[in-house]
Amino acid sequence: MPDLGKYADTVLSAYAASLLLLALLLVVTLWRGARVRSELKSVEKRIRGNG
Amino acid sequence: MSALLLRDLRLAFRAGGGFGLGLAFFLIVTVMVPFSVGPNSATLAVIAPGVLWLGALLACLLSLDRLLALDWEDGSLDLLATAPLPLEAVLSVKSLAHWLTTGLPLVLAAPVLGVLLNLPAGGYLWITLSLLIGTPALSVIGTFGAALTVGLKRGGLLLSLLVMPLYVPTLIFGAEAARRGAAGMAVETPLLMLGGITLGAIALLPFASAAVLRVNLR
Amino acid sequence: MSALLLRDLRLAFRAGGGFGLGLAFFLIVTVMVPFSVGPNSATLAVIAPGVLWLGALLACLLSLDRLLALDWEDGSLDLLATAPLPLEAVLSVKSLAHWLTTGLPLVLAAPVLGVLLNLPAGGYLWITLSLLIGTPALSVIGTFGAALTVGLKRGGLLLSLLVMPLYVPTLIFGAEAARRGAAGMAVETPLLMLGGITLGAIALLPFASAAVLRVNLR
Amino acid sequence: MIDVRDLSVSRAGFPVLEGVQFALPAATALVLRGPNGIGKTTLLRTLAGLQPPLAGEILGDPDDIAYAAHADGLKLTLTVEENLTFWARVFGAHDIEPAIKAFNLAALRTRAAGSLSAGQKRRLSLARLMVTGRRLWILDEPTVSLDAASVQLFAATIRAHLNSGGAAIMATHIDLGIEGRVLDLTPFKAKLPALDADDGGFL
Amino acid sequence: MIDVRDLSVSRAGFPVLEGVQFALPAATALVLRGPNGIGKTTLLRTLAGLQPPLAGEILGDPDDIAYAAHADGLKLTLTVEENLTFWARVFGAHDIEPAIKAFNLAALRTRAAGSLSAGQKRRLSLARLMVTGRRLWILDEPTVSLDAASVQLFAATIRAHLNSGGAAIMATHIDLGIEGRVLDLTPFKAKLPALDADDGGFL
Amino acid sequence: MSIWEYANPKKFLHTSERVLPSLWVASAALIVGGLIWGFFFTPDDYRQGSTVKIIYLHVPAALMAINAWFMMLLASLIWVIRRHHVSALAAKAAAPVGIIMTLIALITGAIWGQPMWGTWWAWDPRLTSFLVLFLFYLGYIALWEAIDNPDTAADLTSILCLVGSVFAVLSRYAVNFWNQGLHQGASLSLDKEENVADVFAFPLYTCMAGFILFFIALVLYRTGTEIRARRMKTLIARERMSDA
Ligand code: HEM
Ligand SMILES: Nc1ncnc2c1ncn2[C@@H]1O[C@H](COP(=O)(O)OP(=O)(O)OP(=O)(O)O)[C@@H](O)[C@H]1O
Ligand SMILES: Nc1ncnc2c1ncn2[C@@H]1O[C@H](COP(=O)(O)OP(=O)(O)OP(=O)(O)O)[C@@H](O)[C@H]1O
Ligand SMILES: [Mg+2]
Ligand SMILES: [Mg+2]
Repeated sequence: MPDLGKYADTVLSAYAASLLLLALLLVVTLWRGARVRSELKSVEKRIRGNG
Repeated sequence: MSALLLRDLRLAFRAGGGFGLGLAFFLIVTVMVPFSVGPNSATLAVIAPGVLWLGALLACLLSLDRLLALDWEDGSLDLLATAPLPLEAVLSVKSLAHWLTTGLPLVLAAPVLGVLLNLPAGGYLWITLSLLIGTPALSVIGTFGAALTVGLKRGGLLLSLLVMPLYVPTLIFGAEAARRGAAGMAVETPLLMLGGITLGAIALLPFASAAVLRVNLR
Repeated sequence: MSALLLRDLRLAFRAGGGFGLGLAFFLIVTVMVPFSVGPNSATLAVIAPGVLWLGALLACLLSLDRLLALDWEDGSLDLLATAPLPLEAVLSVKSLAHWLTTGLPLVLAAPVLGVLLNLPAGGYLWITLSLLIGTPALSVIGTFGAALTVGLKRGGLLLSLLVMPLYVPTLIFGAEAARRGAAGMAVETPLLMLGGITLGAIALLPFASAAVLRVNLR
Repeated sequence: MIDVRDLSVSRAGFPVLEGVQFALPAATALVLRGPNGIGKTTLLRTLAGLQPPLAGEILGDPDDIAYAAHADGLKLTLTVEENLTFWARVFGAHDIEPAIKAFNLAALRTRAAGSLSAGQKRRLSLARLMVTGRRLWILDEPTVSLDAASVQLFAATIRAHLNSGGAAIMATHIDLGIEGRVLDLTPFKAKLPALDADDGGFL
Repeated sequence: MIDVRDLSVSRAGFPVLEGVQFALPAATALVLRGPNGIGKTTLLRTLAGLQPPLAGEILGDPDDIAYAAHADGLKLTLTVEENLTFWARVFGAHDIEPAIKAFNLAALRTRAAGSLSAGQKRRLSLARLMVTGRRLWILDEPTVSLDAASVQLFAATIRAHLNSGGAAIMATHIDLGIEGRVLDLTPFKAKLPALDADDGGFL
Repeated sequence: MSIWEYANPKKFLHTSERVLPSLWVASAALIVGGLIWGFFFTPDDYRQGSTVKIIYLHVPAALMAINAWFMMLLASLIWVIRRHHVSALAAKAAAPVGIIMTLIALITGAIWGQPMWGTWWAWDPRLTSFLVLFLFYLGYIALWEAIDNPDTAADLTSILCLVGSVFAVLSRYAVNFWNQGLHQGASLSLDKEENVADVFAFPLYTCMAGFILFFIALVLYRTGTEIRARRMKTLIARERMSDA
């Protein structure tokens, strides 16, 4: 850990906030992607099953 | 009763996020203030509590016209009036739904927007508290205004015109509390008055609203 | 064409005074400002030009949703679209009618309301002039927003959200001109920019408005 | 079920119909007829309790009435099922399945009401009556926009409702194939009031 | 007057009708029939030029069409006369008297449209067609809410319009007593598109 | 073999699925590497102290906030002119990424401003125009959400994007005219003397490259999701059609 001096709070909170937002974006993206993918699969199956 | 609350909340969420939109308007008014009065941060700090209150009030005001008018237009209001619920209760529930979807988000957003206006550090608590106490009154009074104007073709502006004077006492005490808080002065008196207005409005206004709505329906 | 203009003006006058209501809203916002920021007259004088511009802008914004939505709801817009008038012209006429019934009264009222806010003596001419030059842009831009949201159930607040950022340049130059005028500084540059925005918007935006309206009608 | 005595109704403060009189026992239907503008809508709104009568009395339990107007009262962003469920809960009933079945809405149940055609919307708004659990139905031009098959569905529903002891009053211009009394409102058209009637009004 | 070739129309991006084909010479009427939701409204809007066709062509002069929808297009705060005059001026015609006469509106001419009953409003919105001066009338359920006498007025107007060389296409569920070709849309119902159409679309 | 082949949803899905894994890995490596490099192995600035380390997040986020809008503008134009559904969906997919990038730039900037300028927020032109950009994103996303019919939504949002871009540029000029700023100028331009020192610049470049790749990966992935959602919607509508 480098010595951040008196600005430690500033720097760390900036990093924390940014990384949190990036992670959130990634998680939401992947989560919605997976959900849509599986829903589509079940819909396709239902429809093809029906003929 | 809970069916009605649920339906109103669901409609608010579904209609392209009726929820976020009051908030967005609040944000926009706050942002526009510096564009119009200039970027000087000392001036902004002085007017910040007032601007936040005025912005919340306007956001509330603008969402009033969807409170009853939509139900009126598609005939639901006629049907609700003949349903086995007292009209007073229907209107109270609608006020509650309005506060949950409009007032509450404004309360939560106010401190964040305070940053944009250089709100003095002591002011954040009091702006939030005064809005929390005051916004329910705005919803209940607004419901009364909406019930008054519901029959009129696009009563939007007329609604604002009628409701604005009714909002004056709430605004005065609310903004006064926030300003005193920001300046580090005592806030008990205006906060107490504000609470009194809110309680009184919640207890009594639904009867008046139901009465005018009955007139408008006939 | 003139039939449409006449009809819109007549409707504005008849619908419980669509005419007076924008004005009334402007008045009320102006009156509410001292309630919310406190009665100190030095502060008020500083923010007066900005408040007048912001009030005019909000009054304009609030009247936008009656610009097209009424015609949409009762089916007139479908009929107008199949009538022998180009849609661009229809929308330009509607912008003009909106300006005549909303923008122009605001321009005329602004100096009067300036008195309430202790506007410095040099400011009256410039607030009027800047509003006169700027409000047509507000109407034209607003028509675009109204055309964008016309199909949506009660797009009222969404309309505000979309239009507000588009109003930013007009507001900045307009309020800047008014503020400089009130402070006795040179106002040519912002006024010229304001004029440029207005002319550009009048010349080009009706095409975009007609395009989105066609999409919404289909 | 409802007993109407010497009823006068008014619209915008002006008498429209005068001396309307009828009694409707359970298990019967009454069809109101009359040319456009005679006052059918006004009469039905008065019966439903939405506006006070000008004169005369309406005997009957206002809490036993379900009203369906020209307008549909549908929330366009809610689905067919959500719309029905809401009204079912408001009226304290819980099962929407019979209504869905009766109006052939099963295929549309997850569709937003806004995406339905004019006739499909109408079917949904008629289905609403069945979940109210009310016994007296007051219907203003119920079959507008319905095709022949749906009119049959509607007639069957009305018949079932009457058989289970309900009653219905409807205004219509077309023949619904429902057996019931027909009341032509033309003779009840309000006469012009005398110019100097000394009743505290302005005539 | 209008010649429709292999027309497909869509609603909300989905095909509703396919392969509709007809030609309508002057002085004839075409009545569209079909159950609720088959796509009558969608077809009429497409013919009127309000939405683009999905496939096929419509030959004819779009500037010769007057369209009347489910909604009335009336301004409720304007009087009957003002409403008509406005549309007359928009369409470049000037005399509204024949329209007033044909739909028996003389007694109502200074009344605000908002104070009319459902059927009276409908009469006014039909009268609008006469002041357009257009030759092809496209009508979506024109007789909703009309009483028998008004339906007669309407039929007479249509006949006069046809005799003077006009044409009309209308969707309706009831019998209007107008002689003209009837086109049942049921056979044109769009087939399900193939599941894996490789057309850059999403199926 | 033209680029428009990828306008076919299937082809697009197929190709994007092939390139995505390497994109994820590369972007993660660059961002993590650049941040570690910047955070642990660069010295403090003589004036700004350790706060200079915020630059490795702030500047790439600001860069992407603007470039995401450009990408949306381009995709909107392609939709308006050639009507390829994939490009409309790509614009839709990019907007939330853009707004998050804007938010990161705003938040890191605000946090940075506290020690440097003594205030969280000032109405500096650069900051202000970012706030306006944020509003544009908000309106754009809200409009997408508010419309059911996907083609209508694509048409309306793309015209909004075109008109909005013009007004965004106008706002930029207006804001510049309105207030002189506190914010430093663009110091990465090649010919300026005040370029940031190389020690800061190299990890910064690494992070910027990482953010660009991350943006591309996110947009590709999200566009795929939108395509599937769109297909699902169509399939469900088709199913309804068959039994209505
Ligand atoms: C809160 C809002 C802020 C926003 C929206 C913002 C926005 C931006 C943008 C858009 C850039 C990219 C400029 C370019 O590359 O041309 C940038 C760069 C930069 N910002 Fe900020 N900024 C903010 C606050 C701050 C603060 C408070 C500081 C520090 C005191 C700061 C320091 C920097 C630095 C050092 C750069 C790199 C400039 C360069 O050399 O390119 N920013 N900022
Ligand atoms: N505001 C008003 N002022 C004057 N007369 C009015 C007003 N509103 C309605 N009327 C008149 O009251 C009468 C009754 O209208 P009502 O809507 O009850 O008729 P209706 O029998 O339902 O007709 P329809 O079959 O056309 O629906 C009509 O002649 C109408 O013109
Ligand atoms: N947004 C939508 N999404 C999916 N389907 C839709 C949507 N809007 C309409 N439809 C369907 O398109 C079909 C055609 O509707 P249209 O209004 O043209 O029917 P119509 O023949 O006029 O019926 P009616 O006689 O009831 O007026 C209907 O089955 C309707 O459910
Ligand atoms: Mg009626
Ligand atoms: Mg139809």
